[in-house]
Amino acid sequence: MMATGAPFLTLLLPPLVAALLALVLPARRLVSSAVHAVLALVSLGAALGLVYLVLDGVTPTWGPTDLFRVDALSALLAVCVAFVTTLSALLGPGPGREQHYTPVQIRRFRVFASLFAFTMLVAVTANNVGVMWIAIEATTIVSAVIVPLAVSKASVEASWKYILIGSVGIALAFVGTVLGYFDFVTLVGQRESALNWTVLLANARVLHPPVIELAFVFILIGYGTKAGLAPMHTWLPDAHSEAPSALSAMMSGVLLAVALYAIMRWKAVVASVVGPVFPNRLLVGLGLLSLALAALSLVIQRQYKRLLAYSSIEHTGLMCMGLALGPLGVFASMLHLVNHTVAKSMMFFLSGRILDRYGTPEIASVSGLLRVMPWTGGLFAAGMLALLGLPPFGMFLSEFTLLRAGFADGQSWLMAVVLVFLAVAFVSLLGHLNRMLYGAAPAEVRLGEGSGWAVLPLVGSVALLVILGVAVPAPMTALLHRIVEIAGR
Amino acid sequence: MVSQLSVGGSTLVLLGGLMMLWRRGVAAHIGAFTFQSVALAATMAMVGWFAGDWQLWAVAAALLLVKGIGIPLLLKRMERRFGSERELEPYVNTATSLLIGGLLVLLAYIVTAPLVSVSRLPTRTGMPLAIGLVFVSLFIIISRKKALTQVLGFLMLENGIALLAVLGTHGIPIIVEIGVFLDVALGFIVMQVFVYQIHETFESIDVEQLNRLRE
Amino acid sequence: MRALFFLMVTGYATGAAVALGLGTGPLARWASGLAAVVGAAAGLGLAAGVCMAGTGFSLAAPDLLASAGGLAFRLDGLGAVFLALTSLVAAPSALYGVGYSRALDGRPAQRQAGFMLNLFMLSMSLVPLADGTLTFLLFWEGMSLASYFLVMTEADRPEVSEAGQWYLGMTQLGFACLLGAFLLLPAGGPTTFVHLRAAAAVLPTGTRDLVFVLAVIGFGAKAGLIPLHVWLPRAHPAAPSHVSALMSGAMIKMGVYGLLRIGLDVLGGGPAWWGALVIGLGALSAVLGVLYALTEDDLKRLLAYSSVENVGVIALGVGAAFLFQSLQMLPAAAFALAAALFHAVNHAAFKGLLFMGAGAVLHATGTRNMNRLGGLIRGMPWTAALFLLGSVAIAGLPPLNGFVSEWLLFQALLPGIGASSPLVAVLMVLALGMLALTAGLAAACFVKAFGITFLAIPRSPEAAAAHETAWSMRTGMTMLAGACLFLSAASFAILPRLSAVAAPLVGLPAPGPVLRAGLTLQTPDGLAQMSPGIVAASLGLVVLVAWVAVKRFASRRPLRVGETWGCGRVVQTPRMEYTSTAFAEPLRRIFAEFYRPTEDVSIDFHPDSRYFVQSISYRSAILPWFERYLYAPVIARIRLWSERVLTLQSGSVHAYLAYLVAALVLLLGWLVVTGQR
Amino acid sequence: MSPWLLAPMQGAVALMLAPGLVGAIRWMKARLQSREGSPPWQPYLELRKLFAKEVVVSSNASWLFRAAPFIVFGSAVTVTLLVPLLAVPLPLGGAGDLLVVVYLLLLGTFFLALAGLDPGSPFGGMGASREMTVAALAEPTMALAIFALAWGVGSTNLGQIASRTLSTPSEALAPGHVLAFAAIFLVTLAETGRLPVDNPSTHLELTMIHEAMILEYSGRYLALIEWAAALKLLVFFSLLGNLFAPWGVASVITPGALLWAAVTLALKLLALGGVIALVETHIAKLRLFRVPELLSASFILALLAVTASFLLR
Repeated sequence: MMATGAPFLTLLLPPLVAALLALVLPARRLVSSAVHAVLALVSLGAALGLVYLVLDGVTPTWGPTDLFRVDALSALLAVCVAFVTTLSALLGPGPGREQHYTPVQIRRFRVFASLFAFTMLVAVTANNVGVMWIAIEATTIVSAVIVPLAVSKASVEASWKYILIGSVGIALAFVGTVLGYFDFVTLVGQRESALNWTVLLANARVLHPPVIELAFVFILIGYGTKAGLAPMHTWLPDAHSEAPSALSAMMSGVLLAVALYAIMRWKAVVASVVGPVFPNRLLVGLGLLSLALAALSLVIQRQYKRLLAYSSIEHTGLMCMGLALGPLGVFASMLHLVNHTVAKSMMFFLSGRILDRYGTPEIASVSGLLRVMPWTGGLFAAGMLALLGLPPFGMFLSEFTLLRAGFADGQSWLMAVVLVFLAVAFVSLLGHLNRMLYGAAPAEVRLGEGSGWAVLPLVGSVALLVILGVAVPAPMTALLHRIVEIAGR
Repeated sequence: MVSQLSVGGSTLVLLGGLMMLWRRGVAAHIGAFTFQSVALAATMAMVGWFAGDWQLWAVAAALLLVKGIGIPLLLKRMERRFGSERELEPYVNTATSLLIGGLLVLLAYIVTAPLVSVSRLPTRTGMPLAIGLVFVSLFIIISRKKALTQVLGFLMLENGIALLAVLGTHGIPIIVEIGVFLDVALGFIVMQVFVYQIHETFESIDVEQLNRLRE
Repeated sequence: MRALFFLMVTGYATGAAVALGLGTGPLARWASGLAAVVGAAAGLGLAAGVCMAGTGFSLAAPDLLASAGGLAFRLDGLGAVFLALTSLVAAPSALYGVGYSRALDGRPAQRQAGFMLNLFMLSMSLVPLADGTLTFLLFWEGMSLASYFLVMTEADRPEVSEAGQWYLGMTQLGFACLLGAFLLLPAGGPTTFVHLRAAAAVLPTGTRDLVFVLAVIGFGAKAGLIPLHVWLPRAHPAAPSHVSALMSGAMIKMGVYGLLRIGLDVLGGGPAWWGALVIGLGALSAVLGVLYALTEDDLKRLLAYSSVENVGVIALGVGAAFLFQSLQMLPAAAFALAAALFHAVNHAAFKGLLFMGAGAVLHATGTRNMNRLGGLIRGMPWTAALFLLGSVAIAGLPPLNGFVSEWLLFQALLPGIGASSPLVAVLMVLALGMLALTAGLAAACFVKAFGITFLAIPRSPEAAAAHETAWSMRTGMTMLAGACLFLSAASFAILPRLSAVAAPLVGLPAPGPVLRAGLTLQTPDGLAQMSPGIVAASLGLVVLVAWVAVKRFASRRPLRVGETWGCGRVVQTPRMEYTSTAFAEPLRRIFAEFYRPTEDVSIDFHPDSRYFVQSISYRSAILPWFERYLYAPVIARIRLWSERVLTLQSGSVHAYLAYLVAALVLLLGWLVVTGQR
Repeated sequence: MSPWLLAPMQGAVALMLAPGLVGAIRWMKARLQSREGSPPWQPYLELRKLFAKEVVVSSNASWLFRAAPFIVFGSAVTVTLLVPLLAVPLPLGGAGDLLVVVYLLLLGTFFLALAGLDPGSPFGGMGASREMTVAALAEPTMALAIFALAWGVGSTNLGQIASRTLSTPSEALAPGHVLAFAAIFLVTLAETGRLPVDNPSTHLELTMIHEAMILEYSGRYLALIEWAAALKLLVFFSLLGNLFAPWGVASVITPGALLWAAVTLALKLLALGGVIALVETHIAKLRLFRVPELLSASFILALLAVTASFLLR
């Protein structure tokens, strides 16, 4: 055990500082963009440092009654969050996008995006499940503020749906949290640390199964709403399609994962109390429903950002099912999470570029993308193929492992159904991709990449996806194995 | 004694929710919410008194300040702005609403049976009412069309949870409590901003018009 | 052999890298093409080495994709046959591609095409080398993906985009089935084929059957067996022609390879109905494939449908192998399998050649519509001669290799008539009848393909102005033509090797049944022999003698060139010729029940008199049975469901919240109900 | 006497007999129709005349047009080296069986059809299209009939089939044999362009098949093609004669046996020719689109033949 604040502060402070700086720095200067990127990189470095600590066998904790704690699972999520935050700082609204946003809007975006990152980082590093809840609730608030960055009827509508459904859902998760605490207090008595995940887990054996089952239903519905699990997913396509692309990238890339993280934490406790069958059944049920609904929704989708949003629901459903398929399933699910973070964030950034150029969110109006913007188009194609689970990208590996886990777990029929829906999703996504990439470009659209440097970081994303698909780095594998130890029951 | 008092307090809090179902005017809704918040603060104080827990007093005071006074004031301001828009045609009419509210409370009794059976706290008897309030609030949010009413429903939902926490556990850890308060306050402010935004862009706070985004 | 393996991988990889790095000019084309030729040569060497030595080659790369168990490679006889076949087409295709893709010079598509082509050939070569679930599926997907991008090379045309979609859709459907089949096999643990074999041995019968059926669907979709063929006549013509050659010549054979690997090697064969299923699909594909090919006016689509036919013919042999094995007629099974393998190799040679020929035609005239071609034999004598050779081979006419494998298949099916079960016997009789009908129709089909395209008067100015193709393209075609001749002449030496490959798969010791007597081929019972070499020699001798005799004894008066005689009409125009459509008309009428042609004739008369016609337009289409009655309903159903699901996303926030609460209440109710139990 | 001389000898005999067979059929047909008719040796005279005549070639035709007659002729002659005309077993028996024979003939048809398309005349295209249609549809019948014959022997080797019938004469009347004979007879009518499928004596009708293909040929090329057609007829007849009733075929190679074999062969050919003449006198040509009916009838016969063969095993 290591109880020092340094790693936590280097992880958590930069986004806070960034939020404050954004208030004072001029919005349109390159320097403010650079400051943001540097701060995000510091945070990312801290997250990677935490990974190394964790792999060294250290579990850093900090704060009164070990309020913060980082184990392998937290470290992985922290890296994901910091990674997408960095990309967002580099590619988000800022210099070069003046024609789309006013300085006020850019500033507002920077402030709240930084706060958003901060809340997510707190959520994944908090040991106290109450604090985790607070942080996740706060993610809704701070992100909802910038969904209608450019006010329009659609964006206001989306943000209202997002905040209302998100808040109601997350409130239910609080009911679950209170119920869990209630059971603990009833048995063990009141204690400041009672909401600490470690304490809950340590006392799991004495908790009451009926109460914990009840609590888990609330928690699953609650955090499931944030994670975009069907049938609570309804806010997601709206918010993701209307938000500025950099925010969509953060939401789709990591917010869903953070919500899933919360479910995993609780699942570990619940599984120790009532055994794995009960939570697994629920996870598989919701996961399959999400996968099915999302796959079918992809078929006749008309807008590409909504397409990506539904694809997020599909992948979250898959990850959710993976959590229920034994250690190998958890392994695959986490690998999938990482892949999805990298791929989906990239896709939303790219869709932002496409939206800028074509000025329309409709798939039918986008054609000849490869000719109009060769780099963006190529990366978009690569990202979509990655999302479809094709080699050499990482999702091939994670989906394969996930299915293998399912078959090894004896769930052949379930996996057969999964395969059918995956195939439906595949064909539909591919059809839409085809339509966008090829064909003649609309006459009024300007040819040429234009500020091509902006996609450079995304080339890194593709490279990362390929690395994840060809040879997962050893530390990553080790980290995933640690996570399986934590959550693989 | 404590048990009866807590049930009594919880009933008052729940009644606040049912009043929302019954009345249609915005002012009446705000009144119901204020009444409910005050009742909740009183119940908290009562539990704090019997449990000898100073933290609960503090929480009760804060609650009174924020939800009993602060938020109602802001709500009043909004009412002056859109006061003319009443809940004229909810999805479910008043009589049915009240009936469903009753059924939801019964459902809460069934669902919370394991809770009541495991707890040794004297206040546990009020817990079904707290969960009942949660359900009723959800029902309000679903069945009412004005954005403002939905905000009120959401605030009541939080009141229900607070009631549940205080009855079941005599209050959650203070640090969590502070965070929750912050969230509630911030969340309310943001929602309020959105309600104004809706009013600006749609010239009405009727949520039914928010149906552009489909598929 | 390790060296050859690495040379192969390096060759293709260099080709891919060079295509990306050296720009979009001739240098990149040549460098990438030649690197691929080196890779293909190494692949051929590796396959030949394994075939000759009889020992396998294996290599593990546990560091790649370590988190899923790592990659493993192994090449045995069966794999070697398919690696050889792939390399056989790959080298000429690469060479041909150098000339063919000159049109892409200076465009980014050039880079993509060169890169994907090498990637395609590499992953296709590694599929038969793959040892184990992950490796196999990885390269399988790589092969599909790379070929998809190659199909999309000329994506500006709308039908290409549609073709790509059908292609990847069907491929993915198949892949899903394969994933199911593979993952049903082991219950965890390592997944090399040795382990899978052990795992399969203890599987319950139902699961084995399921695995096999899934494999048939999955591999059948890749092989293009009817009714899973719908992508093939769309995608193969859409691709650049050397890619079509690779896809038709080699890639669809991977479906056959997979079926053999899973069905015979891993599962070790099964009940008789497995064989019957494959035979049934094979017969259906063979006959319908050639019937579709016959009515096709698009030269490349004709060739694509002919690939469906030939895969069907191969499947007949494979199915017979399955069937005979289940009936314990092991030598017959090995014979049938060897015959099927030989046909697979032969088809690779002549179909590759024909697609390249069609590509040369397309290159020279800009059209694939045979009704706009004709007379190319004058402008493109080389291409015409090579295409003719390919046509004779594919029509199964002696003395070329197509006939040899057809003869072998006939002989291989013959023992089935003697099977104890009358059901099997009847099936075999029907299969034989179908095979014969297919052969006859194929001959008609390729008379049309060659005759309409290359002979008579050009039907369009483009065809009249056609020129011979670049020598790199001609070299590619010549190599495959040489392969056709070699495969026929050396069949007596090749068949024993194939027999040795086939024997262990059906459970016989290594050399397998004897298929050779001296320089002739012989059935295992020794009762029937055939020698393509002697037939060719006799034929050649007779023709030579006849030619000399005619020269010597017949009239020496010089040849007079005149107009084609035409019942007294003055000028002959191309409009008077038989067209591709007209050529197929009799068969179209005869098989009208199947084609269900719809004809639409509209005549514009002269305003003054109905005896004068201004224009006649004729449009005719045949019924797309499978698209309309199999795929369209499924697609419509999915779209319907999709629409229904999307009505959930109604826009009403109340409805959304209601879903949330409903989910909560349902789960709570479920909890209450199960909790009380 | 070396057995290797047998092959050229068979070829020579076939080449000599073939025009005579055509002439004989024509003569018998004329007699049956109460016409004077040309003498049986008329085809020999025609061939001599054609070889001596000038050749006219269409300006549209390519080298293929000039090469095709040799290939057609060559394939027909090669077949006569494989078929047991005079003796069994043949030296080249190991080089090709019944399937090779059938497909060699198809090779000839293939090139003839191409040659028909080459000059670009509508007649040529029409003939090629029809010829290939008929050939394709005749294939399954032929194959099944072959297997009906082969089934009892277990081999498609011509020599083996003939020897088997020689050694067990009762086989000749086995139902499988009889049905297969009927099937092959019908196929013979179709493949050799006889009535009711095609009219060999027509030269300019919209119903013609074979004649339409060769309309552009003249001089020595036409001679080769006519000769090849006659050879094809002879091959089919001798298959019918020597496979189903192989008596007279030499099984030891002595000049006497071979002579006797040649005589019996001639007699069999004459007999079958008589049957053809009779048939052609009595029936009219079928419409083209009713030809498939005839061929499906023959297919059924062949199917029954196979079935009978393995039912009676």
